[in-house]
Amino acid sequence: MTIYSAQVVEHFDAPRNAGRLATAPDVVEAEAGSRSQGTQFHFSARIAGNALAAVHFEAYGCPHCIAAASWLTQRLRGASVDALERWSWREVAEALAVPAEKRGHLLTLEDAVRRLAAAWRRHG
Amino acid sequence: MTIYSAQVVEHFDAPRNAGRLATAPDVVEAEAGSRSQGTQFHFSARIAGNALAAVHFEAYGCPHCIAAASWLTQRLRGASVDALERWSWREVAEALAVPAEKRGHLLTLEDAVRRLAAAWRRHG
Amino acid sequence: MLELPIYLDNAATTPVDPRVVDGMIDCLRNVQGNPSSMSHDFGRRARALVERARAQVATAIGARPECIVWTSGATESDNFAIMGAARFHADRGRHIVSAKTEHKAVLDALKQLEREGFAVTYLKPDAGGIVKAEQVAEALRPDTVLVSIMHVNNETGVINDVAAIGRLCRERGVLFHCDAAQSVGKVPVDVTTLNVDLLSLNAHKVHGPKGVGALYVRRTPPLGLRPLLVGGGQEGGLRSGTLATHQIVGMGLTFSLATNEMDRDMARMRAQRDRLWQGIAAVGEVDVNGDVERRAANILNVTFRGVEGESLQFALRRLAVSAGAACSSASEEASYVLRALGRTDQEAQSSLRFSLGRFTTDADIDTAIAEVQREVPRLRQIARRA
Amino acid sequence: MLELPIYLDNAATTPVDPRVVDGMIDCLRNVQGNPSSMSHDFGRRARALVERARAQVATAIGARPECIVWTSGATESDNFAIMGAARFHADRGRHIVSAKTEHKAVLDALKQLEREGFAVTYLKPDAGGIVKAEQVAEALRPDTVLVSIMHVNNETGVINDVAAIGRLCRERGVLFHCDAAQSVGKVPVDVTTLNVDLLSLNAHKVHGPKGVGALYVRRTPPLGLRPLLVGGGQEGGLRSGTLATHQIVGMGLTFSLATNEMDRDMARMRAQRDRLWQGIAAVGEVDVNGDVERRAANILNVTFRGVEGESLQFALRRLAVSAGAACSSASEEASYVLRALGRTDQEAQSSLRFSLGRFTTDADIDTAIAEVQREVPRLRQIARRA
Ligand SMILES: Cc1ncc(COP(=O)(O)O)c(C=O)c1O
Ligand SMILES: Cc1ncc(COP(=O)(O)O)c(C=O)c1O
Repeated sequence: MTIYSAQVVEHFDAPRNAGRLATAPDVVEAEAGSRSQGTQFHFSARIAGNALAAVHFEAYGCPHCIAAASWLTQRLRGASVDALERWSWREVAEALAVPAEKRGHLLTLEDAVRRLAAAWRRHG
Repeated sequence: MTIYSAQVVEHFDAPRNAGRLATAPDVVEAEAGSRSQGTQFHFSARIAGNALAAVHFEAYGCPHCIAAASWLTQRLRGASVDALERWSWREVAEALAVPAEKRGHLLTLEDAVRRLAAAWRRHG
Repeated sequence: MLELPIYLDNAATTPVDPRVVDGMIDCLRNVQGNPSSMSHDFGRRARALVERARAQVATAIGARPECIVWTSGATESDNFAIMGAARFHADRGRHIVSAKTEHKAVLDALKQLEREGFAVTYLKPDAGGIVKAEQVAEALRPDTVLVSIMHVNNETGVINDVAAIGRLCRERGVLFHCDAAQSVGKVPVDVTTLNVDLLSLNAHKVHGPKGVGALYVRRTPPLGLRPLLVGGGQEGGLRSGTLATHQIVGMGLTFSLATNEMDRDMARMRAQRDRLWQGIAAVGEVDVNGDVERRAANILNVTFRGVEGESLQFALRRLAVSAGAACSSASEEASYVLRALGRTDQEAQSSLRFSLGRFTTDADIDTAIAEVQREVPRLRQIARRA
Repeated sequence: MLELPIYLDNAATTPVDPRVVDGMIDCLRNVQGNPSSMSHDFGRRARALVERARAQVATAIGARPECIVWTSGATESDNFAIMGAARFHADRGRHIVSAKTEHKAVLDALKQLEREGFAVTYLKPDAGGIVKAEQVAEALRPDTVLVSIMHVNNETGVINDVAAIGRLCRERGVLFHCDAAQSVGKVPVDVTTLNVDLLSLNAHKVHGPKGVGALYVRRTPPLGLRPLLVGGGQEGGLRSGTLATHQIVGMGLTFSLATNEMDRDMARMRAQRDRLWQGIAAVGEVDVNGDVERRAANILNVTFRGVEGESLQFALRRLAVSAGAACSSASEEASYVLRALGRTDQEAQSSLRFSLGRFTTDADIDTAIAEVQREVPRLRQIARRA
């Protein structure tokens, strides 16, 4: 039986920035994982200069995945592309007290963030 | 668990004619069984002409044995030597509702009665 | 303490009926003898209660009292029946027929027998979860000594045609064991109609105490059975161990109530279950697991497509329901029962078993519907195109 | 209803302590989850109670909680320990050392193992009923895998020097099982002091419920043990079957009380038992069975010479006592335990076990003495010279 931290419960019950931003020139998107693997993340982010003005998520996965993605959309507001590239799963693992057996899922989350950075770089 | 009939209980709790008659010319005695076999009866009887005037018993054995011997001391009062020789365990088995597995003991009782008859005949 | 959730996990275990509790309390307070101490009244009184309970259980399944052997539960009954019959008859043959959807107490007993040199054929049920008599017929071999097929499945509520399987076994001279732990109080159980030789029962699935069960053992003609627990020689040497008077008294009462109240209980639960299903079906993309025609009225097992299993469970945490594996130690594994019905791992993981009991209220059902209708669409929304 | 006799058969089973009953009732009324249903609060609440009880039982015997495995009673614990350890280690050797005075749950498990090819040495105790460590030492062979010697004997109350036997076994690398069903609450039980690897326990011998027990299993280093009951995987796979929360809660409370109240209980029982013995000794031609120095304070086993056994029992029917064989099915056989102490069949049959409990009163003892003093001379009188 997994124990969920208060932060996980809070984000799971009231996720921030769920959904996706409408396609637009200043919006980049990235995805990682798959339903058949049990974990899938989609991020859409509005770029304003050197910073992310808004990030939205969609997630298929366990409560930790949903909570982590939700938490991340707040954390990444204002981040630079460099910060995105440097971002590590350890940060959210710690913030939400994610148990060890769930860290594989967070690697998928990290993948999605990396791809968001790549899309941003491609976007230029 | 053996079930004891009301008659067995009554005779066991208040046996009739327990003990033995003092040795005397008109008293005959007989014994059957042994302690090591778990059942032993001793009868002493006072003869008055053709009839038993009194019968006493001693018994080492199960409650059925004690009750049967007690019952018998009453039953045999006034009996003739012929009656003694004809006496069968079936009578007491029926009167006291002795269960089948206990009938072996009653055969020992029958032996004791037969021997009492023999002693009487010897006594003449 | 926090408010408890709505209890819809009656197939895992049930609250004990207060009338059963009262009978047990009376026994715990006032009956102190060992039912095997037949040399004094304390023991004989305890024994009389044990024998009355034996008659109650026997009556509930159309058996003679001397065919009831007390055990510690259906796990022991299953183990005892299967290992006991197979080991006793090993010289006649070492093949057993069972099914993939059996309870672990059956499957793990069979696994142990496989280690001892037995061969087991595990039948695969149809998509509805049903094992057919014809499948059993095909699987029988000259060296088959035992068939073990359950009555009501604990995860789906699906009902096997035990009577037909039993008839077949009897014709072929093969012993037939049936796990009926989920049957009593839900569907009629009659050992004659069902043609069973061995039938596993317990009390706690039908509002009785945990930790007590029984094995029905056909006595005429006698069937050979090696005891599993040996020692004091209780139960005619078939099952040693001090008889737990209060537990047995509880099981007797439980079975009497279950028989008397089955029709009423089941009518109510069927209506509640059907309403629950309508409410759930309204969210769309849901499937019932198990044949909907041949199914006990107390169980509804649903796959929620497009919702991850753990989040589904956590989102519905105001409902105490089971995810896949019932009454076994917490495991994240996908239900082998649902897999045997053809569900993918992911579908099995996104499935919930709602199981109703005598004390389930209409308000409980309302709450369950509301929770599902709020949470499932919410999770799907979060996962929309991810 | 007729007046009940004086209960002096606490070694067969005890009345449940009202404080234990209260705890069980609370559980039966208010705790409805399956302790294995860890996905919801009902299950977790039940589990918390199970774990608290596990800690209580562990504390009572100086063990760590993870070493306690719940069972249905000491019969199952004995069977499980002996068959489980022997079968698991069969490739290391197939010899077992035990004693003639063990409980049938041990002896019949050994008999089953003998059928499976094990050899068992049954030690004969001394005239006091004691099995000595030196005897065990002599019996050990290179292929010995298990020693099973009980702590307190159920018929005589005699206490074996388990600590010494355990030390020896540990030195020789042989597993050591001890049946302590009659020990808790009567003599100190500490698994470390006793050097045991496996220890059988139950609740109903010390004012707890029937139908629940435990096996202590040493965990460091882990010892191999084949499960007896398989299925749901409860108890870390060592013992499957739904955990009976109320029973386990009852056993936990029982063991806490037994530990806390042992000194007081035993001081009172020792005084009562000694007075009872003085009263009995006054009728003459009586012998105590078992070493009078090394004996638990709650048991007095007496041979009444010159009195036939069945009549003795029936004459003393106002006393609920045991004739020879305890807590096993009614049998007319002479006690094999007393025979192993050198009593003849007839002496064994003319023996009674008086066993005291927490609720035995001084008035009970007075009655017992009066009954013996009236009935024994009466029967001897009837049998005087016969
Ligand atoms: C079908 C079935 N068989 C066996 C069992 C095991 O019974 P018990 O819980 O009494 O050990 C259960 C439930 O636990 C069950 O549902
Ligand atoms: C020494 C001993 N071992 C084992 C048992 C069996 O225990 P249970 O009655 O819990 O099956 C008993 C009593 O019954 C006993 O006295």
